[in-house]
Amino acid sequence: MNGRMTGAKWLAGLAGAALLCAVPRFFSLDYYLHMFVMSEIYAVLAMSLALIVGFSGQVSMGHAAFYGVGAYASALISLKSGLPFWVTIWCAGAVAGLLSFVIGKMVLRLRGHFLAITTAFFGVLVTLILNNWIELTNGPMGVPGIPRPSPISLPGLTLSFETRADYYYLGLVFVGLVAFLLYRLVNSRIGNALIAIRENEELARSIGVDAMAYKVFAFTLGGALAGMAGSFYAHYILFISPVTFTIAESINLLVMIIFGGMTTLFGPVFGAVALTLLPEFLRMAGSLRLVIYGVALVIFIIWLPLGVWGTIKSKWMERRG
Amino acid sequence: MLMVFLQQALNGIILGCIYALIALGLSLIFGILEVANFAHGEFYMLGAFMALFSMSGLGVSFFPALLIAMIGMGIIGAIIERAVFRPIVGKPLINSMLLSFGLSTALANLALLLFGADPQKIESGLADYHLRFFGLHLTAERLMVLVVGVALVTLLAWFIQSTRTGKAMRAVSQDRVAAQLAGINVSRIYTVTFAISGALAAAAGTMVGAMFFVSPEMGFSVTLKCFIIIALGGFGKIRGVIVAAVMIGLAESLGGGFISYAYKDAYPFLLLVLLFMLKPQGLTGGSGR
Amino acid sequence: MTLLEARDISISFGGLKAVEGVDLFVNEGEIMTLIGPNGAGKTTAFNLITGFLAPDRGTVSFRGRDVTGLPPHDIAALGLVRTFQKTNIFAETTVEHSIAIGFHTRLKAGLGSIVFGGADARAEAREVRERAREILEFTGLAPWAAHLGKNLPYGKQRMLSIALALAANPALLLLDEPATGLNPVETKELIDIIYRIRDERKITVFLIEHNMNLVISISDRIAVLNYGRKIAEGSPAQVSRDPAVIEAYLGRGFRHAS
Amino acid sequence: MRGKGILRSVLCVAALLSLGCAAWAALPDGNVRVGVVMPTSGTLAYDGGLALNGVKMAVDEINAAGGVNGHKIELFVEDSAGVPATAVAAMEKLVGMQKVVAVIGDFGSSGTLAMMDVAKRSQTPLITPISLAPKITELGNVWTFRGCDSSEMIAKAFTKWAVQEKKLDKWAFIGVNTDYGRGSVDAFGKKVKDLGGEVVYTEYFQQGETDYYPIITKLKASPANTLCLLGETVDLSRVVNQFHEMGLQEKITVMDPTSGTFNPKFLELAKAKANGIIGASRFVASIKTPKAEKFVADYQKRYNIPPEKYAQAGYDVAHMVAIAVKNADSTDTAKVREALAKIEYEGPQGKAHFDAKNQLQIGEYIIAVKDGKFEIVAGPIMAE
Amino acid sequence: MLLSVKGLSAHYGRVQALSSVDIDAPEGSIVTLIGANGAGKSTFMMAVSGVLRSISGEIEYDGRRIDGLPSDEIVRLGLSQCPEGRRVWPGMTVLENLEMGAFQVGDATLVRDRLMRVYAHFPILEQRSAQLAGSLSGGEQQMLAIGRALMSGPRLLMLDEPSLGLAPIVVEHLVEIIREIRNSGTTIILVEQNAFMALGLADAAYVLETGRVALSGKASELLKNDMVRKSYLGV
Repeated sequence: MNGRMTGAKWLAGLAGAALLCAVPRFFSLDYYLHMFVMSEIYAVLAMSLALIVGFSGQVSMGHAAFYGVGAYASALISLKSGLPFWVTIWCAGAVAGLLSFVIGKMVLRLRGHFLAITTAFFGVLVTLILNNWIELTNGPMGVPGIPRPSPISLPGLTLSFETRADYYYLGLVFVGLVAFLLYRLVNSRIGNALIAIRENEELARSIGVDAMAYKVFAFTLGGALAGMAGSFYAHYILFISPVTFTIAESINLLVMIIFGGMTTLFGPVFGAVALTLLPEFLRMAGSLRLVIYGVALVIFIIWLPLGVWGTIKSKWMERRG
Repeated sequence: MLMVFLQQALNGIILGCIYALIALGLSLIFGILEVANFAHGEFYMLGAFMALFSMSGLGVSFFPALLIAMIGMGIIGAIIERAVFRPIVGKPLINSMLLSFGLSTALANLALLLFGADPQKIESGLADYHLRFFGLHLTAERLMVLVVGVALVTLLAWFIQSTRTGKAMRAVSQDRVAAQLAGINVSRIYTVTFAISGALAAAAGTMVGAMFFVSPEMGFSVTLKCFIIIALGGFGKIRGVIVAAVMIGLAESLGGGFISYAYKDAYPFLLLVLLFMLKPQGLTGGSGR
Repeated sequence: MTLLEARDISISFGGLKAVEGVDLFVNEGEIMTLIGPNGAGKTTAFNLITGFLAPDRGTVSFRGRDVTGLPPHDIAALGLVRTFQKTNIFAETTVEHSIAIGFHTRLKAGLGSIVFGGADARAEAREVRERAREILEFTGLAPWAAHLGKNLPYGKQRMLSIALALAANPALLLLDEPATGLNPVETKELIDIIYRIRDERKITVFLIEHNMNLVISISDRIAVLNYGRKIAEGSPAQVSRDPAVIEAYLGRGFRHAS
Repeated sequence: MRGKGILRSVLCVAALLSLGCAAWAALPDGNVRVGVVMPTSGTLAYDGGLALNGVKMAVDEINAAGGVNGHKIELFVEDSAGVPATAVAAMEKLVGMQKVVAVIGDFGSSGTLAMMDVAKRSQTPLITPISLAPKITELGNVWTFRGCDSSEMIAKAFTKWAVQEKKLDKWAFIGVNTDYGRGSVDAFGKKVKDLGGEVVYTEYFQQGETDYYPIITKLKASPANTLCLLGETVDLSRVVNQFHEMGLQEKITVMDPTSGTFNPKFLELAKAKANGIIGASRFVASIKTPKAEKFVADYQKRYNIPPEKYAQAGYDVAHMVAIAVKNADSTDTAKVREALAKIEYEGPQGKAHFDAKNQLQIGEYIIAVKDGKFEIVAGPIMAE
Repeated sequence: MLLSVKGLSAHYGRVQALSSVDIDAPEGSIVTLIGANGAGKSTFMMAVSGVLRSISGEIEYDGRRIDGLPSDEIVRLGLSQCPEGRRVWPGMTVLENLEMGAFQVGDATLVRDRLMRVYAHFPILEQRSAQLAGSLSGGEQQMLAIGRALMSGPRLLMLDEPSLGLAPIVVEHLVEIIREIRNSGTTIILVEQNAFMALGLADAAYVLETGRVALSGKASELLKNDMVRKSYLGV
């Protein structure tokens, strides 16, 4: 449980990072890179949802709302005020975080399926507002012409964001930072408090954990990160419309974290990448694609209720202890 | 204005009837097996197709087709319970949510593949008869929906309240182990529950197919609405669910007519959230397990 | 010195008076026990004291401070920590990790320090490891440190819930039926640890217990509840001779055995 | 028991990887490769399928006639599922792996708008046969073409006829809450007001909505004498059915100016209730020109239903792409784009060409449903 | 021997709840299991009733193996359990609770007879027959639970902690009822924490500790046993 990194771990981490950086060399087609960038966006979304559902045990069925609010906030601010992406991504996080804070305050005293359905409501409500508040959001017509991030120059590296590879690198940094942040958090007293709430809220309160405050914290941070992912999405696809941020997307995110295993950090990332790529792999199955996807999900849940990574981890721990 | 209000209310009640049929089955499943069935809307969709094909294939008329659809979906429901849901009974709720979501995706897309995306109408033959009374307007088809809906709901309520199997279902939902110890075959009750739920969904699907057409994607939005209804009505509570279904029907109809139609999908949720804020223990009191 | 004082605490659930006008006090350094038949309101009284329930009437003060109506986590942070009647542990975390979680109220590292690996966060983490070790040794759970809570034997799970409460740094520890389900050997261990909690760690102990053997042998004082009311209070000898207590709780069998 | 979990996990991962390897083996040859991105799943699947029918028929026709300068057209179809990011993935795949010369798609404007950046970046012409959002041709993206009329063009032609010739003055609008519905209601409403008419009622509904009684009940209480419907076949057939169930047909004339309903499916679903609906369309199966008659007959033979405007648009757009490749005499995407912009095309619906913004210029017919048939009342009217 | 259990072991996940337990119940006797919470008493009963399926060992009832049979089969054979914590169905009436106890019995007159017999044991239940079970007091619920278990007409009745949380006066009444039930020919296995009461009632007794039989013998002898007196009687 301690956060110490041994030398071997450092080495493995470096090798992994190098491998990830080299990806565009091996998969230079924009199609692949697009899938990888989408995987990165989903990885952030999945981690942010896992913080809420996996670590603090609060089922949220409206996570895509924060993703959407972030995307819209960032796109509209940058279009109306001309601020660069590097500023608006923080605005997106702030707006989505504020919204999730308010919603969290309202709903987090509910539990289980009551919470799930109420969060679903806010998810639907946000979609409806995006669709109908024409003056602000342009409704179903969506927001086109979103600017790309302004180029950045680092020693030895310039990212112009005219190519998918540039986005890939930026996404890599994004995923890395979020993973690092959440890794530090979940391995701290805060993470411990969240785990305590997930495992046994009554007991957690009895040992002095302010359950409501921590749940709201996780919900807010999760929402804010989702909002930032939304900003990244908006300035990547350059066009957003409400159809991207529906309840189906919220459920899709839940599927990802369950697939990967939501009580670890790697699980959601794995789930996000696997389930972003899987439907693309299944394109060759043609019209059977979604049937296979659905059946695979059913078999999977029956087979591996802890998720792929969760199962591996739990078996490994069982073997140790 | 009053006439418009009454007309909207009448429309809402008829809608509520349909919702009650679907939500009751979902609620039974939730109460007895303690799993969330997000594929319930697909039962309703498959039921509608079954009625459609028995009319076009077997040449039967509307009401026999309704019956065939109910029996057929009863059987399919039972099979799905055994094959898909049985292994995850007793697991956390989120597992059944995801599992049934997968099932829903698979069934909806299978239907798309087999039946085509193209929507079709079930001919009840009643849509062109109009009833007018006190300035209100109703087609015979909608009246039929009201009558059949009320009849089926009453039948179900009687079944649950008074028959041996119905009582056993209640017993299982209140305490599964005690039911086992009383010699109730819990596994059979699970199957019966899914069969009844499937049949009710098929009835609703067939009637909706007559009013609004049948298509493979008709299921999903209904499922979500029915989850709101059972949360509103109290999980596993028959009377609560019926009341909640009618409330949601009215909310959609009146809210859609008088507030804003564009936000129609939000009203059921809004009702639910208001209820949670004002009365966290649910519509009929007591905590939802 | 009076550590805890509950005055006239009352609560009813849908007309049923679960606790009615009960006065309780606990002196610093003593072992106090609450007994009474099931449904007499003992656990409800604990819930009222620790903030899990808000009383309809009456006040609770701890170390001279009014804590009535405070949320449980604030009360716990003040040093009033309880365990639960049914075994309440973190089932899916290891014993060592569970105890680290128990240190929650003592940790202060800020968000920035946590994220950027500040010195205080690291120092805290190190201290938690050391102190958790110490509690593991103290409660005899050290050999089980790497096991998941749910995989512990029953008696060790009960001990884990006490260890968790100890980690939360109590001045007064409320134990709800700690001996329930323990075998005689484990019960002896429990008695031993209760004494050591009081004597070595200077923590006052307030128990609910059914095992009269244990109650009589370790309690400094006993209070008896029946139908939500306090019917007796005093030393073990006084209480076990009290006719009302024998009638309501101990029964003829107890008199016979003693 | 213990080893099983890990084995299962490993199997899952292995299965994914092997699927991946199988899918990622690309293949080039000498054909003219054309990509299509259409929703073949989701709520738009039916209408998307119609457009795809037209594309496929056109490609088979061209190949049967010897292909483009001797090269066969090879079609690559990807599903957009109506989701923008999926549409982008689909187009990236077509452009990057299949090396297509042009992409036809998407159905919904959201998908098309999202793909426009891919078109520009990869320098591949993107031509949408359906999407109506004005932005598509207004963003100045030279790589994107709209191969059908826009709602403004229809509005101009239609309202002139309805308000001035038919003297319809009190308009109610019921539109689908999408870019198409919203955009069209705006365009028509503006033109109606310009011509002296009045808009007395406007409501939007979510795509796939089933129950329209709330808004029809409200419509009943409004002074409207004209109901203008803007949506897709299935939704609108429900509206028309419920409109009749509420007994409004004597009072209000129903218009479907963008002819979202002018197809056989609608006639099947609405039956006699379809009679009397008036609309405008660039195409309807009853056009009596040799090209149209041949197209209708071939399509009827092939798919067993008469074609409507989605099939026609798919068919036309596929032909336009083929002609552009032929004129360019190259599969170089930049040359194909230039050829496409200069194209003079004559299809079943008449003559057409692209304007400076890559918007197709095309005539409109005024059409009425009579005895279950679409009859041409007037036209073709050119918008300009 | 009506019930004969040999080498019964049971697991909950990785936790062994019973290891190789041998217990016999002769026809017409009251056999009691005493032991601390978590010692495996309830697990034993759930295993015999067929609710807990992950078991090994032999359970022989009336000369036939019943381990592995589903719970409804076991009830049909005449083996009934009144579980710990009463577990009545709170949302059903008293009468419905009792009727469901006779779920396996098809014969309406037989059900009627048994109902009368239960009402004779517990007159209060007849008075409350139309009331929801959840509204009964703890003692009344316990009576209902026993009554429900009797409705299936068991030859072997297993009672799990019937005295838990009941006032002493109710416990005294309960003791009478248990005697009556035995005298009417039903064999009883009684799990109790109130060891005094249990040993006073029973013919034979088993002491369970952490899933094993630590001690067994005649109840009257165990009452005098030092270890039992010290650990379970609080002497």
